[in-house]
Amino acid sequence: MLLIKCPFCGPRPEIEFAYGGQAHIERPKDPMSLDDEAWAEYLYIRNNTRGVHSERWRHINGCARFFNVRRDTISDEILVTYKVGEAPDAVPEKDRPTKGGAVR
Amino acid sequence: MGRTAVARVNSLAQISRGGPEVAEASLSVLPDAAKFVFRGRPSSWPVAAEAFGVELPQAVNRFSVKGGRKAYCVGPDEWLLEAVGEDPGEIFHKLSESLASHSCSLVDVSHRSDTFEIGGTRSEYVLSHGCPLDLSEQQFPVGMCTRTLIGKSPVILSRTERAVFQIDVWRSFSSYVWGLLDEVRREFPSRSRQM
Amino acid sequence: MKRFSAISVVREALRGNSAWPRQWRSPEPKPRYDVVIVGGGGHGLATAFYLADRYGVRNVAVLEKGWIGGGNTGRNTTIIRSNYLFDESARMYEHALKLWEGLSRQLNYNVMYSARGVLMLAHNIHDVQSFKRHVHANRLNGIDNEWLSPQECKEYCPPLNVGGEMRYPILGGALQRRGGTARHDAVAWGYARAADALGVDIIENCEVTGIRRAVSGGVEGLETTRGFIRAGKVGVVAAGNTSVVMNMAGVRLPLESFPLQALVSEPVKPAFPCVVMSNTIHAYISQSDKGEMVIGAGTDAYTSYSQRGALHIANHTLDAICELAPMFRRLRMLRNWGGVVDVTPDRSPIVAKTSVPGLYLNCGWGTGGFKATPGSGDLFAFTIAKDEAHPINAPFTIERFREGVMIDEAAAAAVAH
Amino acid sequence: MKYRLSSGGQVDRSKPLRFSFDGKGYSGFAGDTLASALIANGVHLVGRSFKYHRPRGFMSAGSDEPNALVGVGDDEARYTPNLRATQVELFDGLVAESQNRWPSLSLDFGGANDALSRFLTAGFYYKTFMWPAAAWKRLYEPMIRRAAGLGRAPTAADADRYTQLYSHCDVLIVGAGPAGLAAALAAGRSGAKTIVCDEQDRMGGTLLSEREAIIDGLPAADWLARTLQELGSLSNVTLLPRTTAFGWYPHNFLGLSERVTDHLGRKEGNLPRERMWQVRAKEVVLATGAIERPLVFPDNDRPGIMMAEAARTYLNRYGAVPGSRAVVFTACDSAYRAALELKGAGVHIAAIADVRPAPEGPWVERARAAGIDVRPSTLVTATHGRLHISHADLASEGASSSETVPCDLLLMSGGFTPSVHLFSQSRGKLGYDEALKSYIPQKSVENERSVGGCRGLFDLGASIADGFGGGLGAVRGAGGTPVTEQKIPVFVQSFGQDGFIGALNGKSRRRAWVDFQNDVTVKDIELATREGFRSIEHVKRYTTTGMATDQGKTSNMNALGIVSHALDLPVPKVGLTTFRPPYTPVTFGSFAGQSRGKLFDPVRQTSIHDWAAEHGAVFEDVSLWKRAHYFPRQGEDMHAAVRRECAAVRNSVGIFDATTLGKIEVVGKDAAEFMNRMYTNAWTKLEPGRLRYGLMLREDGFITDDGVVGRMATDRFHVTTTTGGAARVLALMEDYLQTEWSDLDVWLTSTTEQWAVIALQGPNARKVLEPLVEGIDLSREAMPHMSVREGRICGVPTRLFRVSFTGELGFEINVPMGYGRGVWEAIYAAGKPFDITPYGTETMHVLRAEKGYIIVGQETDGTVTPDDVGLAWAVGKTKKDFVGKRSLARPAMTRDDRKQLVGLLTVDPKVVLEEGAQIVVDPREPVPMTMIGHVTSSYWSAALGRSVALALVRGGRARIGKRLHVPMAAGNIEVEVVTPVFYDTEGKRLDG
Ligand SMILES: Cc1cc2nc3c(=O)[nH]c(=O)nc-3n(C[C@H](O)[C@H](O)[C@H](O)COP(=O)(O)OP(=O)(O)OC[C@H]3O[C@@H](n4cnc5c(N)ncnc54)[C@H](O)[C@@H]3O)c2cc1C
Ligand SMILES: NC(=O)c1ccc[n+]([C@@H]2O[C@H](COP(=O)([O-])OP(=O)(O)OC[C@H]3O[C@@H](n4cnc5c(N)ncnc54)[C@H](O)[C@@H]3O)[C@@H](O)[C@H]2O)c1
Ligand SMILES: Cc1cc2nc3c(=O)[nH]c(=O)nc-3n(C[C@H](O)[C@H](O)[C@H](O)COP(=O)(O)O)c2cc1C
Ligand SMILES: [Zn+2]
Repeated sequence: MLLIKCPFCGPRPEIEFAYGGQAHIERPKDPMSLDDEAWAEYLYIRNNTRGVHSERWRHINGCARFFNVRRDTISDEILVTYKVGEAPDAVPEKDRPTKGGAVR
Repeated sequence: MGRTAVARVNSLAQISRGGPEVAEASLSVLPDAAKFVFRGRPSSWPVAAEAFGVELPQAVNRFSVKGGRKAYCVGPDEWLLEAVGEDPGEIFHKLSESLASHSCSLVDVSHRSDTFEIGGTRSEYVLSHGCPLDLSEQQFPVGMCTRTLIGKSPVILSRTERAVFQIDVWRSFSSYVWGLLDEVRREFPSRSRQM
Repeated sequence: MKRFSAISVVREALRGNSAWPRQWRSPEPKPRYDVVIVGGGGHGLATAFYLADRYGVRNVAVLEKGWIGGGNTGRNTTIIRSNYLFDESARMYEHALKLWEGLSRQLNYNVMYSARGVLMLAHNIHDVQSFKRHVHANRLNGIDNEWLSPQECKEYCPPLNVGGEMRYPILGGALQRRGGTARHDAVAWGYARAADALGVDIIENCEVTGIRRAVSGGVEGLETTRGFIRAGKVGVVAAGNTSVVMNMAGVRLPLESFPLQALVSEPVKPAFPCVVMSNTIHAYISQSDKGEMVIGAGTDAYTSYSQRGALHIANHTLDAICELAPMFRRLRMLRNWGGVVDVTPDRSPIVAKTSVPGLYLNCGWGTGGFKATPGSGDLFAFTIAKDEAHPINAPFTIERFREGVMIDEAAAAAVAH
Repeated sequence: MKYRLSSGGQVDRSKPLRFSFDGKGYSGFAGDTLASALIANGVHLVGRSFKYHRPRGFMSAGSDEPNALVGVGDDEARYTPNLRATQVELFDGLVAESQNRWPSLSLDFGGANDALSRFLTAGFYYKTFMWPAAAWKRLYEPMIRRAAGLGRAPTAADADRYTQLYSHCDVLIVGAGPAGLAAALAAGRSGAKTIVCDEQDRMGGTLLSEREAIIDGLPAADWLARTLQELGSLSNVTLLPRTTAFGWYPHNFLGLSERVTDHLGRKEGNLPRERMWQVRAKEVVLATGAIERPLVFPDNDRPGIMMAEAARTYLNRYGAVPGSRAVVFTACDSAYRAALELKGAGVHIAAIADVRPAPEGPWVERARAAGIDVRPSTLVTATHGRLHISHADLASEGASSSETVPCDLLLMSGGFTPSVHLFSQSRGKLGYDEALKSYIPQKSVENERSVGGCRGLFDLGASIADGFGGGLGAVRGAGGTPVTEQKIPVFVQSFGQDGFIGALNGKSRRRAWVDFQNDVTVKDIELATREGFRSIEHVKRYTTTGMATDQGKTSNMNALGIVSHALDLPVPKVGLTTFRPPYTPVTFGSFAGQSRGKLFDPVRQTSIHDWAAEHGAVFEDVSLWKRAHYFPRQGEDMHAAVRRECAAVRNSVGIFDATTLGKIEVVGKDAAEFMNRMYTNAWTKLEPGRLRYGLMLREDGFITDDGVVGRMATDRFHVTTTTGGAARVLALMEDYLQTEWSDLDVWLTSTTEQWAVIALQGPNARKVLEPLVEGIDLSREAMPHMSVREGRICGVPTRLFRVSFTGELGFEINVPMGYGRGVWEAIYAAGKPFDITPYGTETMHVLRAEKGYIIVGQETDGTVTPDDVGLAWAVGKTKKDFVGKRSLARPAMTRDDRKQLVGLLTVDPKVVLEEGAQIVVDPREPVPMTMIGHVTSSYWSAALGRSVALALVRGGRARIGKRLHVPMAAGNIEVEVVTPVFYDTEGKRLDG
């Protein structure tokens, strides 16, 4: 069970969260203007990254907020978590892991 | 019409009756309360606090108390307001008036959940069968509250005293959560309760 | 290839078993092949075999980054059935089931296909409706699938708890008697040996690291950890790693890779006669011919390539198993592992040509592709050899997602595996 | 007692215990294991191997035991197979039996396999059993399966309880040998919250059989006692004996399995049988020690052949003597200690055969000094004895002749394999240590450190120092302040680091066992490599080495050595198989924990549930909810009850508990805009006080939910969802709101459980309700169909919906949940004069089907668009966007041969179609037939006196008026396609 650091509540066990898929896929502002290809891309195409993956989680059994996580999908190590709308770089240095394991 | 209103029934009324008494972890149902979910833009927060008469904690997962009223901060813009033994209608009315010109949401959830308490030297131990959080006093001090899980049920858990926790649980899940904790505390010696 | 037979087994035994040859060679890669298959799982090896056996393409290599069968083929709960709802899937899986029935003899390798029956349990009225819909559709498609009452379920599978004390009582079940299990490893090895005998090069410890494309846009060959290999056509059958491989050709896919766990108990004497699946409470169980209870769990919530999963997933699987068969509470878990399954938005596979000339794709089998192994191999071989889809796999395109033609078995019945 | 010392060890000779094995009575002492007690009774034959049914005895004294597996329990509800006798603690009355033998352990017909062993080599079954084809299913497979398994599964439901808890600590220490205990002292004294677990019944690890060492000035046993006492007195330290750390999961999360009551025998009190601790540790210290390796030599599997350290353990810990005349076969020093200690207990040591050419050092000298015949460069080339070893053949390496030495005990030691299981599960990197012939931990990935024997430190002093240092490091890592470093002086004779892996005497024609339980011999492994199974993973799977219940604890390194030799590859190039949980097998019951029966999943009930139960309702499960399905009266089956209930609603009035519907309060000034975006419908113009049917799509354009929505105020909607969809819909809404449209001023609150919902339906509904309601004018004019009013009913607040899912005049009365039953009873009483009838979900389904209303999940299946089910009217055509809109424009979504909702009337009105039945055009078409649709809902309609059905049919609307066919197993059923509204097509009844 992963230990995920909610930007609002701090480190919490995975079962309190719901996984929300790849992060930073913005819903098109005007979907009707997209052709089928572009719309399918939005709906279905995913990076499915092997390595550092940006993804959304929702602290559904906690503060109920969505936020973003960067996780290495090979080791399951979480590198950083950040709020919706924030850039991961804005995350203070002190919160970054120095070695393996979860962010704490 | 003059008829008396039908009585409110607590979802734990049945299950809490006649169970065993376990000193290490006693379970008891708390009185009904008026409850509201308040959410809104920051400008509305102080207004709500003022109207409700209890400070709204700004730190997520903390609650504040004043008299029989409590405000639990369960999300960055979400509070559960609780007034034990009061009439929800009146409070709702009063708060709505104060908040009328503010961008926010107030919803009466007085009947959504019931609350019970677990107390005793082993309450933390019993709760940790099902609750995945670190319930030690350092990590979960008195004054803390949070939505979390107990087994397969969502709850709002708060610590009111060193060895006392309150569990606010949606009505249809309440007998499950109670039953789970009751099953766990069976490992302690119990006396059957004098009826 | 030295044929396996009762006689050869006795003869070799009397000679101290010293003369058994390698089951497949370990050749150095040739500089060029007509077809290179990426991925030495069951599907990849079967594809190579049928290319050589049925479609006359023999200059074929299978590249496997590790050891053949080491992917999901070697870590699945081996449930085989064909009683799918939609015509497209039913045709596909039935094609495979027919091949399973003769596979041991065709490959001259006993894959231990065991038609012990697959019983899918219904726990609520919605399940009943959905499974009956399957039964009716299957009947008109010529696929066996019958409805059993709770009592009949109990008779067919005595350990089942059909008492009323269950949280979700068993309301009946859909039984496919021809369904069952097979020995997963033997499937990979049997195909490898048979393909090898037809001249296919099986190259292990050879990871594909790049797909080189010609100026024309078509595939030219593969960069690998064992050097560049030129290829007329390339078939990618890399299961959980498909996105990674296809990215090398610049093709992005509607796929996500999730951990899926399985576990076995310590071996016990025969105690569970068939395969039982319960989608409602997430339990999949059968007993292997060595005696372990083979149990499938659910997927973890998040994408991962770590080939492991979380403890709570195992907990939730075993609480369901203990509900179904309360006498198994005292059995013990011997080993618990994970695989990486590639899941499409409609939970159905893609077996198709791609936008890149010469590049073919077979993926998206997710939590349920072992059963399709022979069929998938055959159809994919056809598609590669003829450069066009076989009518059975024709609906399983990538384009269906753009057009909105979903083959959504999961939505229709919440059925996996 | 010949095999029990009169003193010494930790058994309590004042507490004799009776037990039985295979029906024969024996006695042992408190503190014994089943293994030590049997050994003390001179019993060595305890099991049969998996394939060849070879007679087997005890090989080890711990959880690595491959041979001595037994079934324990005389009560079927508490019978456990496959327990290691070496771990079963003795209690009075224990009943154990051997396994995998017939008719008895000493005479086992399965032993015939042994004679056929050359035909039953690795993978033989892949090569045969294929002819004739039919024989596989009828003959071979049943035969193979009968032979499977070791013990037998219990046949009765388990009578015990299991629990599961979460735990959090600064430092988790796995293993309480000297290294682990030293770490515990360091962590405990530093004030860190510490958990120490050990799988054995007592803590101490190797110290429990240590005789000579002086630690911190005390004999080892005294130091151990003092240490345990100190740790026990620290409130920040939790000691968990009988607790196996079985698995390491990501982010320093470990599973521990505590065996709480098995050793107590008879059940007293309510303790769970096992407790699973799920521990999140800031730091983990692994102090799991090392496992002694067997030697692989011809005939190495007879009863009486055991590990040298195991013999020491039996002797020193249990005062049990495993034999009277021993040959010792070793590749390292520690077996000399065993020889000396056994000699001291009166065992004759016939010889020490040492594979090393020139063994030397203090231990060898001590052995020689004690008069033991030490033979360098000497191998055991064969052993003899049918059910127990009687002789061993010893030969100098390379010599052609051997000497046969009588013995009843053969001790072996090939060195030690560090227990790196958990380290490797944590994904730490292992490195091969050539000297130790073992893999040891290199780089940690998680917050972890290995100390002592499990990282190849085999010296007691070094292990203790390492443990203490590791404990301090863990405290630091966990953010605590460690106490100062402390030197714990240790005086003990240390050992060299020699060891051996692989096969000795590989040329012998006799079989030498590698994996004892699975009967994997050197020849099997060699055959596998010859056949091309060269990856160690292939070797494992082809031969099954390492796949038995001990997971290769004693065999994996030897197998590796043999493969390395066969392929002429260095060991590190051969690699290792993957370590997986659990470290030792853990019961299913532990994983399930409390989650059983009623606690398997919450049973959600409405506040009206008990009333329904008291009135005889039959319930159905809908997601987690229990819903009243129908209310049979005496003698009624479901159909009769439903007919009666339907008629009551159509003719007078029925009452239905609709509480389980999901409810969401959508509030804020942008509420209407938000609703516009989430639902297909247009909401802007809906006036407060009005209701509207809402339809929700997924972004892919398929229907996901529906429900009636009330506008309570301009900025407040009362949204309802399907019962099963409540959580999903709220989550979807939150997703869009938080991540796409956070600029909207709108907030969502789940009110599912705030409101009990009582549906009152039928021409008399208004009459029943009127007297109970205050402040609401229920008249047709004041409160038209699809409107909502707030007021009071029976003195409590209500949101009163005028809405109908039956086609009759209807109300849905929302009252705060706690009043649900009270209001229900009041309405029921008021309805008595109208013969008010409670009805369940089945009747609700019939009534709505008569009206052609869809049920999401029944008429839809995740592949259905609004137009498919005739709900195009619910799609706001002028809205620029809503969730799913763009997808509806995709080519396949607009084709006119899509499946569309139609009604079906059987030509024979008495025939009720089966739901799920398939529809064809030509019933004579051979299988596979062309199916053009299926029946989604089908009922007997009491109101119409005939059957009715809804169906999804390809191009269905164009087929209205045509005939189609439903081919059933029992014959074809002809149907007519009609519009999907059967009853009151003009909707007049809605107004009562
Ligand atoms: C726990 C579990 C239980 C399951 N249960 C069932 C079940 O009961 N019934 C069922 O029908 N299905 C089941 N499945 C699904 C089934 O296992 C798979 O669908 C099926 O085995 C896929 O076969 P494959 O040959 O496509 O993939 P794999 O066997 O995974 O083969 C793909 C191969 O590609 C190789 N590869 C990847 N990348 C590269 C590269 N760059 N270069 C070279 N080689 C590469 C991999 O190493 C791997 O060997 C289960 C899966 C899991 C994980
Ligand atoms: N060559 C040799 O003679 C030799 C070899 C190895 C070890 N030793 C001796 O062993 C000692 C090393 O001490 P140590 O403390 O590292 O090892 P140890 O063997 O004394 O203790 C390890 C403990 O870990 C427990 N354990 C192992 N895996 C576990 C798990 N998954 N869950 C719970 N408990 C588990 C075992 O029951 C055991 O009690 C030294 O005294 C050393 O002299 C000697
Ligand atoms: C059907 C099936 C049966 C298995 N039976 C056993 C078994 O009896 N013993 C065992 O140790 N592992 C068994 N395994 C698991 C494998 O040892 C191994 O865990 C799995 O192939 C995944 O590989 P990995 O754990 O090496 O990653 C079985 C696997 C499958 C798919
Ligand atoms: Zn949070």
